Amino acid sequence: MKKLLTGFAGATVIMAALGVGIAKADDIVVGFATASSGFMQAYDKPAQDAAMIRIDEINKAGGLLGKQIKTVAADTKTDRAEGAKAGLEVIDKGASLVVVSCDYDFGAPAALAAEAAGKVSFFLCAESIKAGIQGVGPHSFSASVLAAVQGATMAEWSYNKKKARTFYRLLDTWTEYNKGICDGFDWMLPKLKDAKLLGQDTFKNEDTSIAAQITRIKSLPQQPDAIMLCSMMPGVVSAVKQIRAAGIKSMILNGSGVSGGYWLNATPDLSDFYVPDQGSVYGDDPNSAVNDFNKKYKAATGGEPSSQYVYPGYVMIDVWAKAVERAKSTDADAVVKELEKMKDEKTLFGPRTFTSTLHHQNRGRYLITEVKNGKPGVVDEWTISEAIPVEYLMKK
Amino acid sequence: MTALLQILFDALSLGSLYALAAIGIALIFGVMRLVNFAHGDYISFCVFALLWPSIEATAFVFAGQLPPYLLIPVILTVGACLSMLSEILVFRRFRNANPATMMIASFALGFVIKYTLLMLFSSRPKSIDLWPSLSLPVEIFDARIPLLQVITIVITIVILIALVAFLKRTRFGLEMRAAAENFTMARMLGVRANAVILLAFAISGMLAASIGLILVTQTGTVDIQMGSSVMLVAFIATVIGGLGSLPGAVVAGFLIGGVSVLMQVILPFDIRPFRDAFVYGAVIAVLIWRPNGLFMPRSAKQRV
Amino acid sequence: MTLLTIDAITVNYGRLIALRNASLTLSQGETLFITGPNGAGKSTLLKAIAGVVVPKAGTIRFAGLEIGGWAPEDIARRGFSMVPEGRHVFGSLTIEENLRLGVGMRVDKDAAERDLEHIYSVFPMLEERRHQAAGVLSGGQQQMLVIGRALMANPQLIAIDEPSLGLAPKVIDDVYAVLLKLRDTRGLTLLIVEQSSARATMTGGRMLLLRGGEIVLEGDARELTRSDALKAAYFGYGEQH
Amino acid sequence: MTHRPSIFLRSLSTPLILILVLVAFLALATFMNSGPFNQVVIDGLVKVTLVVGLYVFIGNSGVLSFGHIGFTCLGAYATAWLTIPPLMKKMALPGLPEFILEAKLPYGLGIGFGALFAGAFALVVGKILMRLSGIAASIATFAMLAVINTVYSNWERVTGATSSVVGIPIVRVVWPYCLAAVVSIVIAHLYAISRSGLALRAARDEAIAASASGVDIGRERLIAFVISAVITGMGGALSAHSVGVVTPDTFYLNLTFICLSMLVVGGMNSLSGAVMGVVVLSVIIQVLRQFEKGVSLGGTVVSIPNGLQEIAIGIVMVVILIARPTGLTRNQEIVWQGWPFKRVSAATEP
Repeated sequence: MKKLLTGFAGATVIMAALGVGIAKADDIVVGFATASSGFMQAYDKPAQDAAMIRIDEINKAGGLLGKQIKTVAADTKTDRAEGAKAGLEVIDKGASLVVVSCDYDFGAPAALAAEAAGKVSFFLCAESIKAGIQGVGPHSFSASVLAAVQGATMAEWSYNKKKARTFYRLLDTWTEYNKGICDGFDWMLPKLKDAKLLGQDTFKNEDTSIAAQITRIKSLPQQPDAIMLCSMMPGVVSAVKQIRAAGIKSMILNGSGVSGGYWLNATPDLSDFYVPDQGSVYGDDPNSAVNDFNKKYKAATGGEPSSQYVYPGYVMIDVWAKAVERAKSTDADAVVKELEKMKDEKTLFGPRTFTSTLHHQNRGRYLITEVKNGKPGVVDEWTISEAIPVEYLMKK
Repeated sequence: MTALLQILFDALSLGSLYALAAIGIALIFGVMRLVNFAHGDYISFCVFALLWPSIEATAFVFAGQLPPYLLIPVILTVGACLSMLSEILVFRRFRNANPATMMIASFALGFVIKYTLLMLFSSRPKSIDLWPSLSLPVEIFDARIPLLQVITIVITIVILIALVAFLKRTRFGLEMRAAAENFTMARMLGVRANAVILLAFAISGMLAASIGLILVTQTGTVDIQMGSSVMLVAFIATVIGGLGSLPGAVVAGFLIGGVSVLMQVILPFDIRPFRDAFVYGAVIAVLIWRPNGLFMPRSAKQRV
Repeated sequence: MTLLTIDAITVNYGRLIALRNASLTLSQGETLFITGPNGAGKSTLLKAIAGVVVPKAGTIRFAGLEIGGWAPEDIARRGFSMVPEGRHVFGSLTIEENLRLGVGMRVDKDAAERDLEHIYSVFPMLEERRHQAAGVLSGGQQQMLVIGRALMANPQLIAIDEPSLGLAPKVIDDVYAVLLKLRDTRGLTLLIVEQSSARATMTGGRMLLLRGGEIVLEGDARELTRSDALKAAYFGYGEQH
Repeated sequence: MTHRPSIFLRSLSTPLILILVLVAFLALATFMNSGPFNQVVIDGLVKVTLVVGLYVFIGNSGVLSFGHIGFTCLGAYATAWLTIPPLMKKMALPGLPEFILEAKLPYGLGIGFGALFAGAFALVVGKILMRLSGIAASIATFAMLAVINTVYSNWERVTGATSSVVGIPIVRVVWPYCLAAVVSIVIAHLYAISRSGLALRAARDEAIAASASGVDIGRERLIAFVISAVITGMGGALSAHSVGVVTPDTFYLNLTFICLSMLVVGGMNSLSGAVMGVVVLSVIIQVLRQFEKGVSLGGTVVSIPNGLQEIAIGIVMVVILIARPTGLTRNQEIVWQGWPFKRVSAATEP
């Protein structure tokens, strides 16, 4: 018992020593309450690296409001309770921007802590409408585009450019993100004349076999033109592999969750497979500045961006810094006000709009990547004809 | 008819996986009353053994490039070694501990394996195309069935036959069955306890490796979580089958596989996401109906 | 030649002392009966020799080796065969598999086959049902099986906990006939726990009385029963025959 | 029986000592006054509540339950239903009954109802499950957890399915958590010395003898099951208020194993074991985590790679279990017998 308490006291002394703020008064502090270990690490780290690149650029160009941007970090361990601690920790260290985990579920605890402290929080790449005002509060934003936009984009694009008329909807019920893709698809489909849903089914990401679901598709009297596959890593690879193995040839539409070519060696002959991307990681982006960024990213981290989810990190610092410049202050309310004035604000990876009711993108330009014989390449670009209404998204 | 055949194959191939995993667990439980929660992590470990450690998103396939006649023995050996190592380093020290302690120790071991993999490979699932020709469909009575499904079922049958032959026809098999039934008595007849347990771990590890190979061929994914869900179902199958009863584990594995495929087929769309609730509800019903499992070994009562 | 020497062993289960300071020696080819009331520590003594329980104090030497702390299988492999109380047949194994389990440590496979035939000849019932699961046997038949199985190991010393329990008198006679024959032909040493002294008187040999975990009396079986010492030592509980 | 009072006093000292340990942490947190550290202490106190809840059932009955985290889930969602502002609820969880939609209770009441809801559910389910014993009961409780998880992960309009439910008032002061942990320790102690608790432990150690002497094992188990569900449900509600977000996957296998590990490492048959398991493992985890961040020792910063903490804690647990298979407290209670602490067997004295 005695030993225990001594050990405990020792630990707290160490904690206290570290807990003391380390930032200088004339620095602007950006706090990363993200995962540097556990499941989310693989998603948070790349986006965080991209954010660091933008911070570096800003610092090299003379800083923000004449001050240098300093960063502090705390590990969420991909755990919600730890996430709240990490949020509190970076706030303690003086962060005026709290960057939280890529996923809404894992980022929310830290974002809520920031909200309570009156700080601006940014989700690295969360794509749920809750990542913002609706799920955290008026000081919270997301740097990415809503998942629903991805589903809607795929439906409208395939209808217009690929003459897809019959669809099948296959939803992996694992995450809100997956459901979001299908929500956008559901919203768009009735707007497309003559487009028909032949059927729908669900599976679980961890299902080792989706044979029963595939059998259901194959027993349809008519095979669909396109399958809207609302899923994500890792289950989606297995699903795609099994769909093609069963001889189903319909084109497969996806969310950005399958962006990046790193997993395609599982399905070397994959074709008729379409993915919405905010920017191309394949080196063929129509905007050469994106290709330049990819080189910069490689120089900084040693590897090419693995998927489009690297990019929102860069966008995040970009728009936030612009807002700070315009507000001439890091004060949360002033920055939020400036952010909300942004309408189709140009960024390297598509325009960004924030309003007083939505701190997320309910419409956005997407590159369309086609996988052909196992090789991905950008083939088109699409922006949905109208923004998805916030009310629709909230009802979901 | 073709649809029915398809469903039958779906159920059998899923059931095969569960059955193989369930035997792996039942075997260990039989000889040492250990519910080995690390079994799922053995599966993941074997799959990761195909790759070279790297935290890049793209998989660096290493052992996976070997020709099958080398790859299969290599991975089976990896599984057997990992399993035996865990017995030597950890479980051997718990011979007289109560089952709960052993269970938690196995969980802690699994935790260590999982996070070691996480450190070496990062958490991002990796992709690998192992034996792509197995993904092609074959025609059986007008039904187009993925070749892998057929192979999975065939392999399972082969493994089961081999295991039965081993248990029935060899000295070691005889000793293992005896040890599973009454460990102390077997020792008093000169059965070498540690050798038998080690062998059981080796077989269990090889079973985990074969599940890993089937999973990776089927899903094309290498993921830290991939063993866990199979392991959970297998664990339940082992209990429903009657703990320690190998035939029970096999039958229950197939039963659970069949029931989940059936549920996916017959449940209406709105209720389909609740599939697992029905499956687990059925598990509770079976347990209430037969608390000692469907096939309780004759001597189990006095020991559990 | 001394085969087994037990020197002042004490065994306890938690706070309960089951055997206190017990010593005995056993020569090759000898027969020793251990008797005593319920809970006297008879079974514990056998388990201690078999290595199933580890004595807290004292030493056990078997066949010239100090075996205290050895694993049961290693002791068995030195030539000690044990038939514990409560008929531990392997119910899911066939009768023949049960019998063959005892052969594991033998190198003389031909002799083992002959022993198998011999056991079948003594217990023809076992041969008739050799391929049936042992779990279906009746209590008495299981007793025959476990004794047969113990003999299959061709041990130097066989310890049997209550061989007569549940057997018909005719079968008991058969069992003893086999044991005594092996004693006389192969020099098998017998260590037999019987709650009553009747069989010991009939068979002859040495006898030892345990009570409350202690050895209270030791001597020739016939002489002890003839004198009143045994009854006196057993006291309170009285002789059952 | 002249020594009776002294036994009573000694047994009373167990909860008192444990409570003192917790209050010491409360005092330390108040003294430190640091946000992150507060959260660490809060997290620890929630775990104490959960593990003590587990102990009430597992420790007394000897049946390993994999299902109690299901009650945690029920408690967490129940308080979420009752405390989220009605406006947010109508948007996110429109399927709730009208009177719950309109409700806006203070968090204390939310936690109370959460605990009661879990208890009521346990009463219904326990009637069926408590007929089982041994490993069959363990698996059945696990199946119950899986059913709860599947339902909560998919019942879109009532639980928000897999999406996080937000708007739960966040409580960042430490004392309510400390109070809850203290209350759970007191309940656990009172149950352990009650007639039912004694009967159940007797049945755990000597099943046949106990049932021969007229103990209705099923009934006593049900009582323990319900009480422990109330405590774990309360723990779940607390955890909801500590983070402000609930999702079903928080309350599944990971948490189940973490809590079971803490209980077993501490010593599953004693209340002291339940509390000490949480305290010791949490402290070790925090120290390792500091090393992940880097600790300056004599001028040089010592740090271990991220992720090594989890590996290390796994190894630490195995080592503890090898050294003490019956847990850190050896399944005994810490009692006051003058200085220093002494232990008595949990089997003979609660």
